[in-house]
Amino acid sequence: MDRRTFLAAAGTGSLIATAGCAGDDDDGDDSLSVGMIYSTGGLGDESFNDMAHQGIQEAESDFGISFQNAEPDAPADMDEMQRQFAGDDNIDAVVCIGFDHEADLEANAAEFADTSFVLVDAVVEADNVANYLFREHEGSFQVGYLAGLLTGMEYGHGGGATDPDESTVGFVGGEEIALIERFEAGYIAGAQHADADIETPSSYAGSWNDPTTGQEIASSMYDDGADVVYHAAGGTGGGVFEAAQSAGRYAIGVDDDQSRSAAAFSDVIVASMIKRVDTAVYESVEAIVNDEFEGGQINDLGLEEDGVGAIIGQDFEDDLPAEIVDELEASRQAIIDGDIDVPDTLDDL
Amino acid sequence: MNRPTVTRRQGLAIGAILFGLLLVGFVIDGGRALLGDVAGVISASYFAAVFRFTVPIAFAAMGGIFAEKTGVINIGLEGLLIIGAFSAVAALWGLSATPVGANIWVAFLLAVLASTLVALLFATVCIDFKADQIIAGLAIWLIALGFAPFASIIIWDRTNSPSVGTFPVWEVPVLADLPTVGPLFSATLPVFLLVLAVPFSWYLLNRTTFGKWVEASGEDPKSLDTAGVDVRRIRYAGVLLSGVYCGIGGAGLALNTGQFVGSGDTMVDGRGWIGLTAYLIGNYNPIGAFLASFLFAALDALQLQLQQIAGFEVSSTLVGIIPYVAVVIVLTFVGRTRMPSAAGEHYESDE
Amino acid sequence: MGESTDPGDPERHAPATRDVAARNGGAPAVRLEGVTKRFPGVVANDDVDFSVDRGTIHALIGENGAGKTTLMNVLYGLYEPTEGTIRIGGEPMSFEDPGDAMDAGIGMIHQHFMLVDTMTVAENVVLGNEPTRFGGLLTDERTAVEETRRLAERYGFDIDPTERIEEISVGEQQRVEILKTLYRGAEILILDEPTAVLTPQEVDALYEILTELIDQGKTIIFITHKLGEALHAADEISVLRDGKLVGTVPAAEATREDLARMMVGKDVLLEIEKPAADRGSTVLQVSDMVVDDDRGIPAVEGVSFDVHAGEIFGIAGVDGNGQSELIEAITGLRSPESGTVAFEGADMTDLPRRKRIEAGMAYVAEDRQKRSLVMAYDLRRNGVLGCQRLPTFGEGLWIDWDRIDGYVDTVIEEYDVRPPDPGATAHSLSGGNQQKFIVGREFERDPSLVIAAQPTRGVDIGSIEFIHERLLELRSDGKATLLVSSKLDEVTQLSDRLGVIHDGQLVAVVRPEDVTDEDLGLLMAGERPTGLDVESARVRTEP
Amino acid sequence: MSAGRDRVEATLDRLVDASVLERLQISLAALVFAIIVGAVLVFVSGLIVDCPDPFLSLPGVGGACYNPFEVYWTMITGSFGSLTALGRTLQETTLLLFTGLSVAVAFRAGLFNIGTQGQMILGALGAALTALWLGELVPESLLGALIVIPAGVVVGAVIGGLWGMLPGLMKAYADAHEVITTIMLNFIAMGIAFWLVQNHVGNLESDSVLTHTIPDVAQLSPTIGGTRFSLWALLAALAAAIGIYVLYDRTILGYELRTSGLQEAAAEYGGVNAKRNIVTSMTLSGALGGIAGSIYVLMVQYRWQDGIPPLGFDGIAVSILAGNNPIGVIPAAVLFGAMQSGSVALNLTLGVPPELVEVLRGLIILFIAMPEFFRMIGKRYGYGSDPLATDGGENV
Repeated sequence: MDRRTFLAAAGTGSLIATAGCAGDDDDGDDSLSVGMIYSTGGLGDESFNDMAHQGIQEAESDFGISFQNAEPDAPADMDEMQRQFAGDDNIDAVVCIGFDHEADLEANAAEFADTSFVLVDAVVEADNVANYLFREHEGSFQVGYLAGLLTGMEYGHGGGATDPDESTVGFVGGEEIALIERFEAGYIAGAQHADADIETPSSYAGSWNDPTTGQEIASSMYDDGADVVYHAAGGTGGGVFEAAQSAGRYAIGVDDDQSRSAAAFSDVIVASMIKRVDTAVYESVEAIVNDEFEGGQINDLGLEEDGVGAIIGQDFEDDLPAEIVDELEASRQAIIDGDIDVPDTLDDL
Repeated sequence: MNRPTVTRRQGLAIGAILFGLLLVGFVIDGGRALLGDVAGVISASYFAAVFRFTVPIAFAAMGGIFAEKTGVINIGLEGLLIIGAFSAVAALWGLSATPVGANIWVAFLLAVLASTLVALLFATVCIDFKADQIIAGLAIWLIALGFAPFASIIIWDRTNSPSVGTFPVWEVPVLADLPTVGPLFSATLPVFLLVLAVPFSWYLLNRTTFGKWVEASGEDPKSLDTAGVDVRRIRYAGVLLSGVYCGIGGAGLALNTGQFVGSGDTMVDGRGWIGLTAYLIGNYNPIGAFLASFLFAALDALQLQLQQIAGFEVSSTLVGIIPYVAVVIVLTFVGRTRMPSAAGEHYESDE
Repeated sequence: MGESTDPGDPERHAPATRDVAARNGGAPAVRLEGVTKRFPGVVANDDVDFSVDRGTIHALIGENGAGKTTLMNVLYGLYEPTEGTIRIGGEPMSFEDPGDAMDAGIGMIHQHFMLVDTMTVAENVVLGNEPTRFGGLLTDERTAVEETRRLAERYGFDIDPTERIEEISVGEQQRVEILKTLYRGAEILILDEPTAVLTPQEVDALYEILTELIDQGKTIIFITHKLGEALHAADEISVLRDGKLVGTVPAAEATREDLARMMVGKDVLLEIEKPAADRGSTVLQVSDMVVDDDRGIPAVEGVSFDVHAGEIFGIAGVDGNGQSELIEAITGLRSPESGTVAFEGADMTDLPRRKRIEAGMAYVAEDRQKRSLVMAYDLRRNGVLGCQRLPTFGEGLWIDWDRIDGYVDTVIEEYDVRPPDPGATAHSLSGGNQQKFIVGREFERDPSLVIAAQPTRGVDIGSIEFIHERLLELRSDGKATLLVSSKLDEVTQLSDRLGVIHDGQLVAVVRPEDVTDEDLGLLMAGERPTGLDVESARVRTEP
Repeated sequence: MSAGRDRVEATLDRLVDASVLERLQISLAALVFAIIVGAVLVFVSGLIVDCPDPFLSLPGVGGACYNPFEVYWTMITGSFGSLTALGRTLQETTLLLFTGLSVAVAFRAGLFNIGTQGQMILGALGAALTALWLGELVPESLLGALIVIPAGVVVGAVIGGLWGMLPGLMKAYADAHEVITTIMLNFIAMGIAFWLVQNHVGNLESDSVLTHTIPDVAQLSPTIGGTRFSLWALLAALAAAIGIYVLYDRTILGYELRTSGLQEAAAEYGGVNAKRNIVTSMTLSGALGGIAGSIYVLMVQYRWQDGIPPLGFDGIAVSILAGNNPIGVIPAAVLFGAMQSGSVALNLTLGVPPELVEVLRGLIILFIAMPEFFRMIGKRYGYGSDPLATDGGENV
């Protein structure tokens, strides 16, 4: 559903308007009402925030709940949005998407002890906060392993082909922060799992919204023989796909199935490291609806919980050699079983 | 009156040395053998990438030169680049629904036109309505910075556009097949335009009548006026040229990647401001401005490449501020670049 | 009130010897008939008739605001006349813009040169009419240089077409301006106050050029308010007053007194009557001053003199011989390399500017728009410039605008300053009003020493007279005055003692009545006149 | 009665002389024009987007989804319609007062400080680190707050002041144009702060680039519940506005500062050390920017975190709208504060992108920059003088 259509249809008053204005369909309705606060990338990022939005929309249709959205311009707005929703009698639960919420939520969770909070991507230890973390390194390991396997073989399908002479896979990050380094570490570990001597150049664009730089980094990696480049760089990643297409090589998407959300590049997006923010949001709402909400809980979602994982691109689902698919399943199982220990920092590699 | 004591060439040379020193200062990490790594990175395809990085910066810089040389300081270069980038993608996206189809050349022209129209607005405001040029330029930047994401949301329902297609890569026959240097000769339109625009701009400014008029308009408009040349028209021409150049730069940036990203500072991400620094360091000379732009782009690309060498620690944040530090140092210590005397001043003919 | 003729060449050329009629092929080169130019609320030119014969020099004189420049701008096509006809060579003309006037063979050399400093002589000469190659694609620089050189040679100008304007002297710049009009085929040249910025030597050179030009058949009209100049250089003189033509007289038959009366409308005291000096104690003593200019090159090299209460000590010299640096060192705007400045017996060489103001040193600076006034300020804020820390105008941290208003009102009234409106900025005042205001502000503060640098430069004749009277009043009141001027007549008439500065040195200190203008001219040029008993500065400081 | 009215009128005449009136008219006209252009933009945008029930159907064109009147009304109610809305508006106003004053202080001295943003970012970092360090040392009491909060503000002011002093020094002693240097120093300040926090002084545990949260004792407690607005900060900002007005219009130092920035040579002639004063003006301007950053940390964010809003650039808009008059900065800051706070409601209620406010802000600046435009329109009112923005506000 189109965002504005949704907003118009839901007819929710504004964050501010609810405090002063009437005209809300929530009144007299005792269904659950959720306040959603996104991270600063905002809706339309084709990944993280949109995933969360998707989750709450599914919950809306499945459980008949209602929700309101708030998109902060800067981390500075988050505190106020949390307080607004928490202080609003019509809102029963507040879902905070993104690690930037952590610091503010620490104070607000204590102050609004009666409100249930859900925090995605960070941890606040409080009785009324349910935390959802993702073991991105595990999912990244999987796509790294896939990349490693691909570069080691001769493969051609869709808009690309590998260079059998080279054994290189690349990584492009947005800003160089600990979270993204987790992606990088898992990815490199996965690639090395396929071939210990594999080359794994990685580079950070220094920005989430600079596709030009993303493109240049990826291009240079492809020039140097990389067969696959994985990005965890938000809008910068668009340039990685572009580079893959013009180089005739492969790319790996992040957060959601980018072979669908960035369908123009589906012929080169061999897979995506999916991070099921939608599931997290959906399940947290489900728990609240069923009165099973457990504050203080840290839901650490990895491969085992299907919180993260490698999802094959839509053009490649039917084409990837079966042995690769089997290898991936095997490594997944090995990680779940603890046979493979996936590092979550570069130092642990 | 204080005359600049440093000539253009000296200024450039000092600037170049400065960058070299800064580069080494920032990049050396624990005394490792830097040179070998740098040499390993530098190749024809590295320079090809640098050229692509240079496109928006150098076009903005040359546009800025034309405007300021006629006496109108155009501080809104960043805004014009944003308009160029956004319009190119929006036009290409919109064209696909028209009988024209998704023709990238038409979209490119439309983007240049859009940027030129905004420059026309700026020119009118500055020349006919005698606005303070600095303030009006800031306004152009702020308007573009707000308008592009605003319109993106209106059109695509999000600040980032979908992918719309990119320029085809053209290869110079024969040369592109050469071994080592081949990659330099296969590029997209904006790069070729850049290679043409630098000498063209230099010639236009230094060897043509129009160039003399541009110089006179910025140095001493009254002389030009009394010589029977309409200062107003020359200034309009200068500002419109800055619009055209920024349009090429912005559209080149966006259509090389095939999408517009409007979040944050937009995908232009300060390149217009670096263009401003480039022409100051290049002392209003298109070739100097190009070299400075190229240097900044080379530094940025080098930084990205060095990161890929395992174990190499470079703070992209610190490398990113080098152009700004450089311009501050150049302005402060190397001797002022000589601004056109009448830049920033309104000119009113006696008639 | 008038200007001296050129000191080095008192013998002006005799117009009667010029065969005007021979060159005059019937119709006059320029003829204005009933030209009237009105601006909203002002009649700048009122029914002006006059004509200029071909091959002659015609001077247009009048006070500032008499309408001289407006009239010439009408002739040059910058303004369209409200009424009247312009005839060039007998043909009625109607000029839409200067381009039309240029096409009709009229060229104008403005008082402020219209030259682009960063461009070369040749580039400036051809600006707007560049010779081109390849169908206009490129400027043909070689042709431009050659054409300029050819023109310069033809008219005997010593000028290098490839030099940049910023590197050549003011006199040379003026020649470039003349070349510009000649390049455009001008037959009639209008010069607006051509000698205002020139040294005496450059003035001489200009006269030679003008003579050469009319010899080659050109016609020249020049605007001036210097009577001597008009008498010396022109064949005929037209006088404007309040926009009206008062009359046209042949230069040979005119006298200074007549012209002054025509200009001002009443008798004017051309000779300043100066009572005998009543000298008091030494107020300012300057010893062995050495001052560097901005480039660090010594501009003043060991100058010593003193100024007493009740006297005017003048310093004469061609601009750029160290006057500015000397004055700035005395007033505290520049630190000297060596030497001392003593004020009323106390050494003040190292005192900051503010202390000198507080001690009673008033200063009328040479460049009033840069130094003495803040152009964006109104008169009230300008009225306190330099006095802001004086206890008269404030207490502690605070400024007392009421008291300042009172002071400014006094200055405006006493010194006949006429701002267009009470809140007007300094920008909107005429040069004369600006200078009267500055003089008033500085003099009303009851200083014990006044330093006046070029106090009447760019000021209309009425204001000049006024300022001179004020300077003499100060002298009668027993104040010490240091007067620096490049106008020879001004320093000779006002000063009690006169120092001549050349190349950073005070080459002589004389009593003006003891020397002729010619001798002064030689001294200013660094020559030692024969037969003149010039003693060294140090000796002559005591009478 | 009548005598009293005469007196009021006389006072008004003195306070609001003709040019102030003109300035006011230009500001209001610019506002009106920006609102009209904004309305057109909104209306046209509403034609492009799809919505289920447009408020207006145009035959042949389609449905108009955005009603400009509703948009503006939403912005008004969103900024003043409730106590919390008011709180948010005043919070923005307080910050914009400081950044607006920062720009105005420089402007009035003939200097164009575009570097308030950078001065603010570094000032904010200084205040955050001071609060973190001192907050541990002082008792958790009013006394503690009275030590740590002023200390944070002072450190922010000093750091911002030093950062502002740099372009002042470059202008005074190296003749480097302050517009260029301050723009460059913004980028440098952002880079340095980001790098410091990310690698050295920040919360290195966190995935965000931020410092630790400052202790309660260092936080300016909210005056309106549910908001982060402290009346004390607003009062301090108002006091600063009045103080700067008095400084420039009543004191010798103020006169000398202005003169130095406007015309260096004339200031030297007037016995003023112009170079030192240029540095002083820029330092003062930077200090106000630094204070804005401190208040932002102590009152709003409670830590330094990457992504500080562009309050410094908004300050330019505020100052320009105010005609660089320190008193005029007050209503201008209220207006921009309300616009910012109203933009949130705009997005939530109507789905209009909040970037609209940025466009409006740019339009206001653009229109204010061209008084000639309005003079041409209003020629019959006999407008005369030419108030340039950088004339030090002499016409104000």
